[in-house]
Amino acid sequence: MESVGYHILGGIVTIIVAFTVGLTYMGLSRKITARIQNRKGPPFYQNFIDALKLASKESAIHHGFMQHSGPAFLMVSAILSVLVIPVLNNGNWFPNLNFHGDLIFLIYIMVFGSLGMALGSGQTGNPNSAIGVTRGLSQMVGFEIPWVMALVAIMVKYQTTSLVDLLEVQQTGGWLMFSSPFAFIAGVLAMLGMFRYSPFDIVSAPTELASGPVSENGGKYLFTMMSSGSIFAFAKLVLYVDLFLGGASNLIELLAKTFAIYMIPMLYGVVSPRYRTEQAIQYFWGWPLFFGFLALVHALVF
Amino acid sequence: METILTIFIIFIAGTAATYFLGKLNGVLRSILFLATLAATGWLFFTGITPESGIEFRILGITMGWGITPFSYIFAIIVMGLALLSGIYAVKAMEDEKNLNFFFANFLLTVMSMMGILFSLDLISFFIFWEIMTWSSYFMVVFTGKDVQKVGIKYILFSAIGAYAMLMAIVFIYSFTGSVLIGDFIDNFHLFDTQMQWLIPILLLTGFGVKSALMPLHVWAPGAYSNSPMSYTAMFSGALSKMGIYGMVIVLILIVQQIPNGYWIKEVIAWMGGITAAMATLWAIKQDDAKKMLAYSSIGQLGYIIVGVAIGTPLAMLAGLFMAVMHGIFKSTLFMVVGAVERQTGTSNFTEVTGLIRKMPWTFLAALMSIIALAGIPPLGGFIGKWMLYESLMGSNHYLLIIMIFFSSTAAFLYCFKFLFGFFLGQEEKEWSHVKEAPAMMVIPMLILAGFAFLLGIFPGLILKPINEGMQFLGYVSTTNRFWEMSIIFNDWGNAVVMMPIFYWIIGVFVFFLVFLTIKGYKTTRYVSTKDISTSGEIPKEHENLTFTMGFMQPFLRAVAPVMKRQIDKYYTSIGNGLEALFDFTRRINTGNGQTYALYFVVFIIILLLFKDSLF
Amino acid sequence: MINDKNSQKIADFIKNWARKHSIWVLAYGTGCGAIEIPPTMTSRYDAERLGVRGAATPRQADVLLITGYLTTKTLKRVIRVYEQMQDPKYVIGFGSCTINGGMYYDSYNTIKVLDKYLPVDVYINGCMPRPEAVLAGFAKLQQLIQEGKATGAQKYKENHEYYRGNLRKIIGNKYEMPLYNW
Amino acid sequence: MDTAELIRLGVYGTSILLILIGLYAVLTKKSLIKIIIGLSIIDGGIHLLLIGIGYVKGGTAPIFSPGSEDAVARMVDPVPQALVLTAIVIGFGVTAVALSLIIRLYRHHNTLNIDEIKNLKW
Amino acid sequence: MVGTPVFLIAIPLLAAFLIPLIGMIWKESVRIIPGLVLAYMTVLSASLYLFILENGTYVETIAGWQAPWGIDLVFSPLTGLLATIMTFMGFIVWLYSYRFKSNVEFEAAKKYFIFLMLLVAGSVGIVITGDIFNQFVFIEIVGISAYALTAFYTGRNSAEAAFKYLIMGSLSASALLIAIIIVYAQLGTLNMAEIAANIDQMNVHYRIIAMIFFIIGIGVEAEIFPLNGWAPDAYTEAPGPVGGAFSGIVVKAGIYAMVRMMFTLFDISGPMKILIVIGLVTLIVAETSALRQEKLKRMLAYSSIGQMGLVLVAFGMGTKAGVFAALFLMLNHAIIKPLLFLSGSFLTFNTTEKYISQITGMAKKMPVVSVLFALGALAISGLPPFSGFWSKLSVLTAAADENLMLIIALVLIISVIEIVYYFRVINRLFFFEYDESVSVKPHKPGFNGMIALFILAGLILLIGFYPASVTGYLDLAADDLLNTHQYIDKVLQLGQSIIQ
Repeated sequence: MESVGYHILGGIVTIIVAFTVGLTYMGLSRKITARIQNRKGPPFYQNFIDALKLASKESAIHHGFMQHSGPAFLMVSAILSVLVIPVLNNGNWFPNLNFHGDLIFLIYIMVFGSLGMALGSGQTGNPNSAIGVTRGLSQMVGFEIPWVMALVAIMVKYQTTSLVDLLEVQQTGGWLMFSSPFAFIAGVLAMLGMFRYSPFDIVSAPTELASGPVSENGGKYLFTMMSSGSIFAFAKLVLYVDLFLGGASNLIELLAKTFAIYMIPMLYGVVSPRYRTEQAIQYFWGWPLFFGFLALVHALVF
Repeated sequence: METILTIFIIFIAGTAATYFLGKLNGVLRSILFLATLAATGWLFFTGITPESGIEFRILGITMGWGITPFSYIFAIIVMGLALLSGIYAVKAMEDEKNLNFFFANFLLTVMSMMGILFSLDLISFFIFWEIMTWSSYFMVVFTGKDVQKVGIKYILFSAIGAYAMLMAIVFIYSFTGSVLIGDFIDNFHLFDTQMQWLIPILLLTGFGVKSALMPLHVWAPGAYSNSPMSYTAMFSGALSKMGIYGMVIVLILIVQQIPNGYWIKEVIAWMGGITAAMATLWAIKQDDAKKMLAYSSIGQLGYIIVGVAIGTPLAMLAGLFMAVMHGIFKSTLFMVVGAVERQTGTSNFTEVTGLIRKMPWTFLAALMSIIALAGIPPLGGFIGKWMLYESLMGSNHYLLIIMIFFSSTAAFLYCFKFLFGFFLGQEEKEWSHVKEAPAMMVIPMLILAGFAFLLGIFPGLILKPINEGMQFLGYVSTTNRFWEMSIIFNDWGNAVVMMPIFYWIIGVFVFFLVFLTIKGYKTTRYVSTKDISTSGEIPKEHENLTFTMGFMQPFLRAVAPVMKRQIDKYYTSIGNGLEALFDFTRRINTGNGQTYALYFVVFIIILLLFKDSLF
Repeated sequence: MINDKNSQKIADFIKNWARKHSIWVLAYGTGCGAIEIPPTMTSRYDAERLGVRGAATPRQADVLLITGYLTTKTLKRVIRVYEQMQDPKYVIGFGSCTINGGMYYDSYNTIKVLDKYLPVDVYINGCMPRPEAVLAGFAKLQQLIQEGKATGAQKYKENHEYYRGNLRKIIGNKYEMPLYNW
Repeated sequence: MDTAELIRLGVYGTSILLILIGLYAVLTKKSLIKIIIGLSIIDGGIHLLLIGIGYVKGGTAPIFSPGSEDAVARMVDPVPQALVLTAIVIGFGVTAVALSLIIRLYRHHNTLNIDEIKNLKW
Repeated sequence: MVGTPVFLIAIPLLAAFLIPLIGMIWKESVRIIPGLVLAYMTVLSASLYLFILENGTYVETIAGWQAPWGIDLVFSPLTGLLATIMTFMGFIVWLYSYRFKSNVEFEAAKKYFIFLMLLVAGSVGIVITGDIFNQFVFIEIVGISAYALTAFYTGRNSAEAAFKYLIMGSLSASALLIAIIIVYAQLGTLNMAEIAANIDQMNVHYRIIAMIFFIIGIGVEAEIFPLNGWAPDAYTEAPGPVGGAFSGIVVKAGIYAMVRMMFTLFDISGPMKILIVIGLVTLIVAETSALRQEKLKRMLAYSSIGQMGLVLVAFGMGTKAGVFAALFLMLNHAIIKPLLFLSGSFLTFNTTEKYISQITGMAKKMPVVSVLFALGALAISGLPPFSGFWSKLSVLTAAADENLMLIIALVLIISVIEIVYYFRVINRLFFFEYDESVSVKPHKPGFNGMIALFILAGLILLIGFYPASVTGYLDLAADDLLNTHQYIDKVLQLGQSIIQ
């Protein structure tokens, strides 16, 4: 059970699942958005087609080694983060690479990819890329604060920094969503920024910034980014599920819960216009921060 | 025992030789300089063990020199950085004037830092402290830029700090009759309550200045950015650690003896947290790499202070580990700036861009150090941050975690700015002539960057001496299997094992992807940075497409209310007010002889009036 | 096995299928035709159901959509954008003006025949073409892609001197056109 | 109160008055010469005071000479006299220096007003 | 023994009388003879000092009159130490100004060296005399020669400075005389030991009034706060070496007189509030004024005043440690301040204005002198490892022993100010570019001047690195000052027996 081979195999399966689910969710989001806008919309597998097309592009250009390896950084980071998160809560499936304290590790490993991406975009020399990156980083500082407050509140409440421990707690004590409601609210509000859907999509605003950081990437670079983005999305969703919804004991439950979580930023985005960067930051330092404080107080008092 | 004296004698002789013989010949000077560093370094790493020590008496006061396992950690930083930045300096400074002064002063600083670490008594500690202060001062003003402003600010704050410390030392001496640090610590509980509070506060003020704690930090940005970069590498990397060194001793060995002394630690930890947050914001605002790194240093020292002020075993481990890491990566970054400045003539982000293809090795060093600085795995910075978070969690400092987290997240902003500003972005024609820095400058940087990487993979290498030092401070041993990754007990009693296999898997991934990318690199085509999508417009060579002005403007707009108030301005207004006051008081000497005669009479009258109280 | 002709065929088929169903359009709104793009993309006609969506930069785009007349002033920019696109790439000439100059047939500063400067794969006739026509044009392009006949880029690469020569006739020699990728 | 006391008081009073007069001159007069005069008046007052201390009514000179052995009891104290002589000499010297300085000052500044001679200040 | 203490006074007076005469024959003699005299005085006082260290205090009665009646010269560990320092500094100043004055014409040089000699002789006299009126006379001698030296340069504002000095000096002389009169009227004696022995018989009101007049009378020489208005002017306008002599010699004599008066004459033991208060006020006012000075020498003068304030504070503590610290401060100041004045006057040689801005970048032109100046500045601001640090440290420890926290804090704050203004000058000197439009023309320092500077610098380094080389002597001197009874005994009874 505990052999290295098993771990590696589990990891590969996790990656494939994450890729598939992530892309499917993205496609579904396009479909649902279209339906809301009274359109037929693309098929839910449209994103697979896009990915395939991008992968099959015959030429690609780069402006230097950093741009070339930026998507690879992103990929490494995405894969590592999805491997660190326990996908299922019973520990038998996808045990992957859990160790104590992984929440903090997770946060930083997620940033690693962004940094690589930022460096890659930086080297293109396209001003739009750099502007997008600064916007992204600024926005990140914005939503990380309530997010970390929510995490800290949970960690304080259960005196652990380990996701595995938190999952165990929820097995017996009910979902954290109910026992720490404020942390959940703060976390969800922070998640809106994390997914970079509207209204927080100024980072890669297509018409304003020419898609920002990725503006110089096409073909296989874009493919790598797209797939790592989907893996990331899955990782974040699973993280939320693990944190607040008690994890999932099997794949169906996992899909249901993750999709439920995924609906939140998506639906919020469909009906929202776009924030400017400082507005976004101020948004996150308003109510989400307040809820974060409430969560902290709640965790400390009760 | 003799080794200590030998080291100091070599230092002094080397300083004198570098200064006087250095006037004759540049090569001789460099050789003497490096030989001194090498000789002392060799003696230190081979001949000194934590048990060495000597005692002697001056003015009837018993003094002692020796090294403790705790100061050994810092001595490693100092000697290592001195050697590497020394090599760097020889090349980097070769076109400057007054080099014999520079190198002699460099040696003097290194000697004084070693002296501080070797001092077992407060008097020699203070003496070396002051030597360090003025020798580093001469380096701050060495370039002749902003001398009166930056230099005086530095010496003013240093003097305030040092004299606060001296005051404490004097009290200690008059109470215990001994200046030995050991005696002081042993007898501290005998002091009366007032003194028990006053002495640590005074000492912490002194150390706080050097470690740039928030209200006392205003000298740092100017001083760090003003001295030659080859020196700042050591200034920020090693010299600021002397403040940390003293702070640890005070906080752990002394403050713990005070009833309710817990509050001092809390306050210092919070000040550290605020320092980290505010300095990070200011670092984001800077357009000059030196200033930015200076603020970044202040912020990083804030983390370290948080660690050592919390003082739980894990926090202390985190603080000291971060101190070592900061010494490594911040020196590298300052060296990088120095190299860039040497090759391009400026260190301003808004001017230099796109050097990555011109100075790839420098970029590599910068990249590694930035990753370490940002605390991103797998480099060493992460280990320290991770331990810090764990320890803060374990010691119930939740708001501090958020503060630290905020600053370390915001740090990404300036980390990116640093890399982007110099190395990425458009490759302008203006910098097309730039070449890679000389090997003598690049190699020390790469060595240091390599250390940052090594300590990320094998933190046990440095955790072992840190652990021994902490045992000296009275902590229980936390690890002995240091060659494995590291076994770190967090405060909640869980043995945390970072599995080696875990890192192997990371390694495989990295290898895999890097291999893929390198393979793919050949099948894709390189195009120049002018070839970007610009709505079809064809940019000319001279057109500046680089985005560096107002780089983090949206973020700065969001945090503008916090940054509106500057401590610097308050100090300036206090200073101006005092100078105006002094200008007023000195008018007592009116210049009129008759007024003096009047004073004479008034003085008699005053003395007669107050004769009962004065005599 | 990879080099096997059959498997190559299968691979081509899959690739073309993907390309056909994922058309990212860089709409170069040079003329009045740009106004027809929004109705094409939005609810009523909803081109996205065919996999057609906008692309932000030439690097990401598959199709360059020249909407309407092209002035001599914008010509070299359009060509630059086209050259910045990644293979495989296609050009759609949109509206009569791209075919023969349309109502600007005697204008002194428009390009009359787009095909002389860019290898147009599909023309959409009309002044303006209605969204239905646009969709029909995309369907034609999809068909061409599936059949492997949309080889404009190949043509452009092979006859580069010809296209560049035509360009020079318009803009003169003093403009330096850097070589981009294809 | 006998005569000796009265004389003594008179001498003391006069000398103190002299000192105060001199101080007044030094403090209020603007002319350098007058200031020097004031200083000399102070000196004079002090010298008078000094002499007054050694005063003995009907005293003889403190000189041992044949036939006046009993004079030891009645002689005035010789020390103040010696002191006064010295002090007068010193005062003279100081005044001389002062006057020479005044000449220099007048050449340099063309005035003797002390309020205008303050190039050196603060 | 190469002579008796009388020679310390007699020889220079005699030489001062003879020099003009010999000068008529041999012009160079006006330069050389004072040097020889000062050298002799140095050797004499040093050998006497070493002699008394072994054999105890030496009291010389003049003209055979015994102690209470005649004038006596007391050569004790304290006075001997001070006399040695003073004569040595006198010699250094002569050494420095030997060639410095060679470009001045004969008459001027004659006056200069004669007055310099008298200055030293008078100061030594103040220190070694055992008679208060004699002290008054010496103070006047010092005063007159100081006025003359201050006014040495014609065409500058030196006359003004000298005149201010003179007003204050003669007023103070009057006060001193009044004090002497009061003491004499009460006790009928002028001998210090005799007064000290009988001070209890004095009416307490008269005692305090006498003390006030003494303080005021000596205060002008000791540069205490409201009476020191003359000092910056005189230091600025006098020739450079004279500034050095003032700060190295004259002030020390003034301080000594005040301290002897407080400790011995009025036999006060324990902390002296008056000295502490005066000292602190002097320290604060002077150092804050120094911060805002634009002229180099004026700044040095204020610094010197401030140091004297600190010395008084240390004396005012009244403890052994305090006195030791004060003496240490005096010693260091006597070495360092002349170094600063002498090197400073080399730096500003070609200007009469002596603005600090005028020495901008001079280190490029006169490196050695600049380095020596910087050494002095570092030392006087109390930065280790130079000598000033040890004295400051001893002041602080002495204060800490008495639990005078406020004083420690004030002294340290003032030290910060001191560091700031000295470093401003160092910055200007070393780290600014030489600017011909602002800076003065460099002057090639003379060989003899450099020797003088190097001797002083060597002493600074010696004391800095090996303070034990002087602390033993200071310890003895401090004991001597504090032990009033021993002084009285030696002078009154044992005085006779020691001679021969």
